[in-house]
Amino acid sequence: MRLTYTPLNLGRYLVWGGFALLLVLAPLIFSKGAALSILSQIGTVMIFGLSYNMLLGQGGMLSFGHAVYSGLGAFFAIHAMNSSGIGALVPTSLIPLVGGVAGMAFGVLFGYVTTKKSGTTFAMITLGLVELLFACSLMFPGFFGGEGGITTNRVRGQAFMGLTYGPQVQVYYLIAAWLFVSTVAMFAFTQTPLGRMANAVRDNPERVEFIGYDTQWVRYLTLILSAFFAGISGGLSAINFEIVSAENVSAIRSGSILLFVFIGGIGFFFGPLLGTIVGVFFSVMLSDFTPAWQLYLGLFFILLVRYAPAGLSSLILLLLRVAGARKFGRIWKPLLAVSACALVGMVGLVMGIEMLYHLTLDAANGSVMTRFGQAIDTRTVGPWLVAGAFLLAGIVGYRRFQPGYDAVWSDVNAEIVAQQRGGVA
Amino acid sequence: MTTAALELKDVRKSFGRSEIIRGANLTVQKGERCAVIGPNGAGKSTLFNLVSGRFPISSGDICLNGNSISGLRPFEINRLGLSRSFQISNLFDKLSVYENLRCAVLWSLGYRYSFWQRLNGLRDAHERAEQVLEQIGMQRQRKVLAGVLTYAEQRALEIGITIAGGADVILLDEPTAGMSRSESDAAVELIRKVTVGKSLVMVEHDMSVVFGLADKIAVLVYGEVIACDTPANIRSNAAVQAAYLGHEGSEEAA
Amino acid sequence: MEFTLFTLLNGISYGLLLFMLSSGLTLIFSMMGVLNFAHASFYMLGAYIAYTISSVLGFWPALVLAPVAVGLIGALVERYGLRPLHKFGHIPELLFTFGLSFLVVELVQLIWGRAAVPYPIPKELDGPLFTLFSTSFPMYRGFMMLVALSMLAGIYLVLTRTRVGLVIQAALSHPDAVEALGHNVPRIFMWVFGGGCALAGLAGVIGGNAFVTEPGMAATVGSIIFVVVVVGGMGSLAGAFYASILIGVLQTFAVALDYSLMSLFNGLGANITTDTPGYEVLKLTISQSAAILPFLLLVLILIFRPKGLMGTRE
Amino acid sequence: ETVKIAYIDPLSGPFAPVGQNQLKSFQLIADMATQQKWAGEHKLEVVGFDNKGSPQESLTLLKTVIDQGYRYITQGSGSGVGLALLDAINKHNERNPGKEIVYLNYAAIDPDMTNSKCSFWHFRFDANSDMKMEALTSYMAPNKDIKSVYIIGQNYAFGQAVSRAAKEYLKRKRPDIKIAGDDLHPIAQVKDFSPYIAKIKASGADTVITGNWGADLALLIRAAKDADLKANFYTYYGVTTGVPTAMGAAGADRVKIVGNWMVNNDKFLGKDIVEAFKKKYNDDYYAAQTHSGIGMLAQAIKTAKTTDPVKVAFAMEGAKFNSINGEVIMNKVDHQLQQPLYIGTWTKTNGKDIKYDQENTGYGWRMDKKIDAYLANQPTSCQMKRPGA
Amino acid sequence: MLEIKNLHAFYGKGHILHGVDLQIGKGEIVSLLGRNGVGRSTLVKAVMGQVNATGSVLFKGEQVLGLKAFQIAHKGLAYVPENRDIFPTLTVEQNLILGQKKTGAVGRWSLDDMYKMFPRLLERRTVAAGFLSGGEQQMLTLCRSLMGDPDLIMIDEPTEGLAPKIVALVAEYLLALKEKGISVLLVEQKLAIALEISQRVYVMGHGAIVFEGTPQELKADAGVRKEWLEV
Ligand SMILES: Nc1ncnc2c1ncn2[C@@H]1O[C@H](COP(=O)(O)OP(=O)(O)OP(=O)(O)O)[C@@H](O)[C@H]1O
Ligand SMILES: Nc1ncnc2c1ncn2[C@@H]1O[C@H](COP(=O)(O)OP(=O)(O)OP(=O)(O)O)[C@@H](O)[C@H]1O
Ligand SMILES: CC(C)C[C@H](N)C(=O)O
Ligand SMILES: [Mg+2]
Ligand SMILES: [Mg+2]
Repeated sequence: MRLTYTPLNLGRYLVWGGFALLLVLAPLIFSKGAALSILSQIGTVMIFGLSYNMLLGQGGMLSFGHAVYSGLGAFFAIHAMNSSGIGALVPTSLIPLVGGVAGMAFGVLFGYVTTKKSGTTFAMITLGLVELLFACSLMFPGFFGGEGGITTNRVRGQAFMGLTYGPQVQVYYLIAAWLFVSTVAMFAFTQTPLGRMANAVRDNPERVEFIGYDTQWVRYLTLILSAFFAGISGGLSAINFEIVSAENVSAIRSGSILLFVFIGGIGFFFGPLLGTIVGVFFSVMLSDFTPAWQLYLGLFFILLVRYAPAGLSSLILLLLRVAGARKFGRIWKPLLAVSACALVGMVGLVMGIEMLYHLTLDAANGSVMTRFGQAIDTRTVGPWLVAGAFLLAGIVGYRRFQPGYDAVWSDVNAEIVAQQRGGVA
Repeated sequence: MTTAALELKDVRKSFGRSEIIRGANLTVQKGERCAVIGPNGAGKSTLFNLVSGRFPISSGDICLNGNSISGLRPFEINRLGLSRSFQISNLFDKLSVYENLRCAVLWSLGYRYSFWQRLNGLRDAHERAEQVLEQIGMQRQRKVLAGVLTYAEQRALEIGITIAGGADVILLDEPTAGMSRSESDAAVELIRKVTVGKSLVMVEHDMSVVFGLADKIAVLVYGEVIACDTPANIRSNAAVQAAYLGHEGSEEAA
Repeated sequence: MEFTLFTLLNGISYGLLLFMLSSGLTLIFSMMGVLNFAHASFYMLGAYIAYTISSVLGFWPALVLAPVAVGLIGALVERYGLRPLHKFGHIPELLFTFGLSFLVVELVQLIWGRAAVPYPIPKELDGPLFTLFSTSFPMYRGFMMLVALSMLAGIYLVLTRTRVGLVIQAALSHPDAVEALGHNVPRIFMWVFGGGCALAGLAGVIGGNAFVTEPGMAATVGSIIFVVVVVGGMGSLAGAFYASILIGVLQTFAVALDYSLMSLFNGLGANITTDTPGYEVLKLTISQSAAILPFLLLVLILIFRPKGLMGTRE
Repeated sequence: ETVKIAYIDPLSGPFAPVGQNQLKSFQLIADMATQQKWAGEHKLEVVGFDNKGSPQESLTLLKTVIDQGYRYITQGSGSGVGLALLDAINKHNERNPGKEIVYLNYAAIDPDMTNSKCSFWHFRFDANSDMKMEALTSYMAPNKDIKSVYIIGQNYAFGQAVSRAAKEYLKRKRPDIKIAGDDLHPIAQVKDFSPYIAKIKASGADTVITGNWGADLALLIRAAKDADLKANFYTYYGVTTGVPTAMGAAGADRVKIVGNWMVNNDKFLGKDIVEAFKKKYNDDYYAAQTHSGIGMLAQAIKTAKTTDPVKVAFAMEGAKFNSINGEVIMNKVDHQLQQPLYIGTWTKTNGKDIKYDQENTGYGWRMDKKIDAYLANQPTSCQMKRPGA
Repeated sequence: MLEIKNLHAFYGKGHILHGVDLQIGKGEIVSLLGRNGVGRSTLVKAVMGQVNATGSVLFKGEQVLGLKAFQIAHKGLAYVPENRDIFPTLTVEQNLILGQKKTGAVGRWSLDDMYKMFPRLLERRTVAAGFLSGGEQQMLTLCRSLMGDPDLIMIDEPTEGLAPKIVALVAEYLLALKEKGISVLLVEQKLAIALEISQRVYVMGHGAIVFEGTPQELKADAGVRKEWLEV
């Protein structure tokens, strides 16, 4: 977060307007088959990701148990939907609020304990908490629905302005609306005194105590607010999937949001949005094409941590910065060469992995596999040689071009930094 | 006599079995600049840590403007109007210089844990941050992240954060350590400027700074204040000579 | 009596396996500050590699070779994965291992398939060690305990006879300074990490056939070993030992006890029925709540004694 | 036209072997159906989707397969998943008239699914848990050696149903039998059953009834073997992949099973399929429901002369089919298939009545008793709503 | 003993040293003076292999440029960094033990010698070094390097943050080192002590040596002092 004093400006309205427009138009642009379900899912996960980044990116709190809040929010939301009591008075459109309030209430409860600590201890408590809750969820089937979870029917009560929430598209727009509101709210949070102090606590909790702030309170309040938004996302997922089960409060859920947010880049407000798209792409879309998607996700994540620890957003921003300084002309050629080599290597790797998967998991149905309309016999040497050649070519090429690219890249960046420093210093 | 700004009464502190502060007594009047000197390991930084609430005291009492502050947490003490700097710079590395300062003024301006106000809409916070920025002469580095500042700049920002909240008792721990003569002269000027009308307690090894700035010098040796007097008297105090100053002459030649 | 004794033995042997697993994790954490999320994955690798080796060469060579192989893999991971990340701090390191754990599961499935592999207990160790009353205690469990204890002794010797620990701790704060004193820090890091992984691998060799060798085995023990390490006190080997035994025995006994608050209150004369408020909680038996006990312990410890049973730092 | 059937079951995780085996069974039968033109010119294809055993994941997959144009789905491994799918399919069909989905349930046998929760869109090809318990307890009742029974099961819909039925039916048929214990453990999570075995041992039970399947049964039996527990096991799923290996010789004559088919039946009906399966996959075919499921679907498509799920569903109601278990009938009232049930014992193969072994152990199931469909039948409380009605 | 020729050093793209030449003989104390930021610390770090550098650094006639820091240390070079770099979680004694290159290696110095030199350290022996006062930490780093039994020790601003009396003490000990035949490269700000104990001084300005001579010569050369040392 490098937000500095900038008066209200047109640019900001443009960004938000564009975002809103994109949300409205998305279903029209992506109208094929499963697009709507995927978009809906991305929307809920985005809220969850942003709320997680409030903790990690803004407040420096590495949590392994954020699903506790979204999950409990989801459970309360679904019970509200199923109840004939007060819950029945809440229209479906406002059910996410029930989730939010529930998430927040548990934020108040659990946060009081967890935020007493920070750093690794905090991380471990949250891990313990989420495992605890997960184990509990099987012990109290009355509330958590046991192994099978709790199901609901989102079409309930009278239709309000023709909205029954039966058709997926209505659900999508509900999610989009909540996504927009939540994003604005969470962005606004980064621009408040508490939001800024959360940054300060992240950077140097010790010093914060000497400028009048109680670090624990800063963390606690941040967590409560973050839990609120997590709860909203939980409520939305309850509406979207019409089922909530123990998985909603699992360490796996918590871990995957950490993964997504990190992929997007924790240092940037919009990072989680990007990370979610990539994450859902892997887990929902890629999984339709290949059983190896988790391997690819793992590889991708590891490479990212290794080569761009600040996430995808940082990569993009760096490129934009170079382009902004009108130096793109100098890097595009080596960049292209390196990317091309990486691509070639990747083709070989993917081919190898796919064949290996086929050979080990699907061999009973014959050794021939079809990918992209090509029938490949995995028991013959040919395809393996091709894959190997691609991989080798990629690696050799990469080693050949990478140093040159590296040199240009660091040159250019050093110049930009120098320019900027020169500008301010 | 009015109440003292800061008063230490027989303060003691032990870590484990070793007693580091052994009954320190010190009074700093309002508007006074007091330097604490003493050999390495005498407990000067520890004393600061006790006063600012970083460590609890083992016994004795510390009063700020006549009210006891022993047992309070650092942020509570800060809210009562005492602020301190650190011997090793302690900044918000990933925030810009301007944001560092703005953070430091928020509480004193009453914004507390507000998450319903827009930071950029807070005129007074902005103005106060700008003012401090100007005082420490870092307007041009306003957007630079604190973590990448040069050493001297970090020291200046350290002082800036300390004074930004407008506390009227200020504790500075070796504010000029590691600075060159010219930088340290500038720092002295800065300190003089920003502490007008306030009470200042500082730890310093650089005698020219000490003698240039302090109205009063306290000498801490082995956890006890063995002398507390005007600079002139301290200079001629034999016990101080023996315990601390040593070859005073050679130091000044440097 | 018979029941208590065997449950205790089961608990202790399970606890010792936990210790084998967590000792490596503790070692790596205490020395390098890296919370290795992939630790359980190395345990799994140990089991699978041992399965492969033992199907060719037999169990005994596997007992030695598999941990060595896992150790080497660990060292490579440190050298090419973690080392370049070191400069970015602990979070990227942690995330790297986190990602690695995903990757290993997939690789294991890729190589060995998605179902459990038949990794049998060696003939020599199959069968009862002794039979008391009418229950027999499997020889293999005894062997497991023996290995764990000898491992404990081994680690203790290495740590007390060398300065490795000191060098690494020092390098955590100022790696340059340690190097300037003449210590080859990166290499030590590599071997410590490799060593920790080898310990996990050894646990895998032993645990893989005592239980099941399947792609989910890492996830099963993954969080429990964190509980052990935290409850014992981060970085304390002795703590990890006590915590392992404690948790092993606790869980084993809990499964066996069918008491609930309801039975307690009813025993005291109360009359609890389905309408009593809190019935869901009251009717829970200890056995049903066995799964939450370790985590409950973890949370309580972190709240009331954050440095753990034997730890020195928070 | 190719009728595509989405198979939503665990293909990874502890239950993967079971899921994989049944997927292969389906695919073999579907190939047979296509080649032998069971559905006329229509081809049949079964495609596997991995739900990792989770109801939630299954619903996501359901959305995916609907989006991909599937109109038939099949599922079986786990009543938890089954119930969730049933509910979701009901909702989907209600909201999307003209795009209905039919659910061919081949093994989720929680009785609720054909009773209080019965649905027009759901057809079950296995016998439900109560029917199996009826058969099992009828078989146990005359055995006076049974004095004390321990019930252990997985803590989810089906495990609970077994536990409830066992207590109820035993009480009715043999009130003298003592229920020594009744345990539910988390499904797919326990790797070390020795504490449970210690408990069973301590209870003094001579007989164990369990609905456990796959890894949960294999591990349970292995732990029993290690601790030398001498009780007899009455299982539902001793056939499932992994269990035969775990039993080996130690389980001989001690492990019993109740099922809707076994290859060593009086006429070895279905042995061709078993042999073909073994040849192709080197694995054992045991899920006969895959045969009746695909067979009845194909037959209904043929009689309805369309692949439209609504019409096919109507055609399947009350239909008769000549399966490897003799003639079976799809009950119209609750969509529960009526078929004979079998009780068997784990025994060394002898080449005569025990011809086929499992997992190359040299042991197989000896048929002890065949129970006719009407004997195991249970009353239903189903009040089915049919489209258009 | 140490011979530096045409040394260039870089931080990334930043060219800091522009061809430095410098020699130190056996048993000699040489001071390196200069204003803040001229590159004195960089020079020492470059010799120690912690900064990218080109040129030539011969130690006892062997090229050490390009070696890793730990390899250089094994050749008998020691470096006391300016920011102290004590190991905060280890005790004072453990810090000292780490100075030894091999377990239990005996050199010219033992633990006891160190404690004799700075009795304050003996008092704080079992305290975690992070708790030491600034000055105590300075003493500790010096001793820690000595434990490695070096032949040449490079000390970066040892007197920073030290009380005047301790400064004098340090000076005394540097002289004692020299007596034992150990060469010292002293990087200093404080002219007084540097001029008092060293045989030769170098003055550095803008990444290059601008003056070389004896302390007397430097004292006499007001021009150099004015241009390169004073403000
Ligand atoms: N937390 C602690 N535990 C144990 N001992 C401590 C702790 N903090 C400080 N000390 C000891 O207290 C003594 C005084 O330390 P302090 O930092 O106050 O000295 P100082 O006067 O500031 O010295 P310097 O001028 O060198 O900075 C030192 O001997 C130090 O080792
Ligand atoms: N890590 C670094 N990256 C980039 N530039 C650096 C780095 N460290 C030092 N510099 C630059 O190198 C130059 C020389 O620094 P060096 O630390 O060698 O100076 P010095 O003479 O030791 O001064 P000081 O009195 O501050 O210790 C300075 O301009 C400084 O800004
Ligand atoms: C595949 C089967 C073992 C599933 C089990 N009958 C159930 O209903 O859950
Ligand atoms: Mg100090
Ligand atoms: Mg320097």
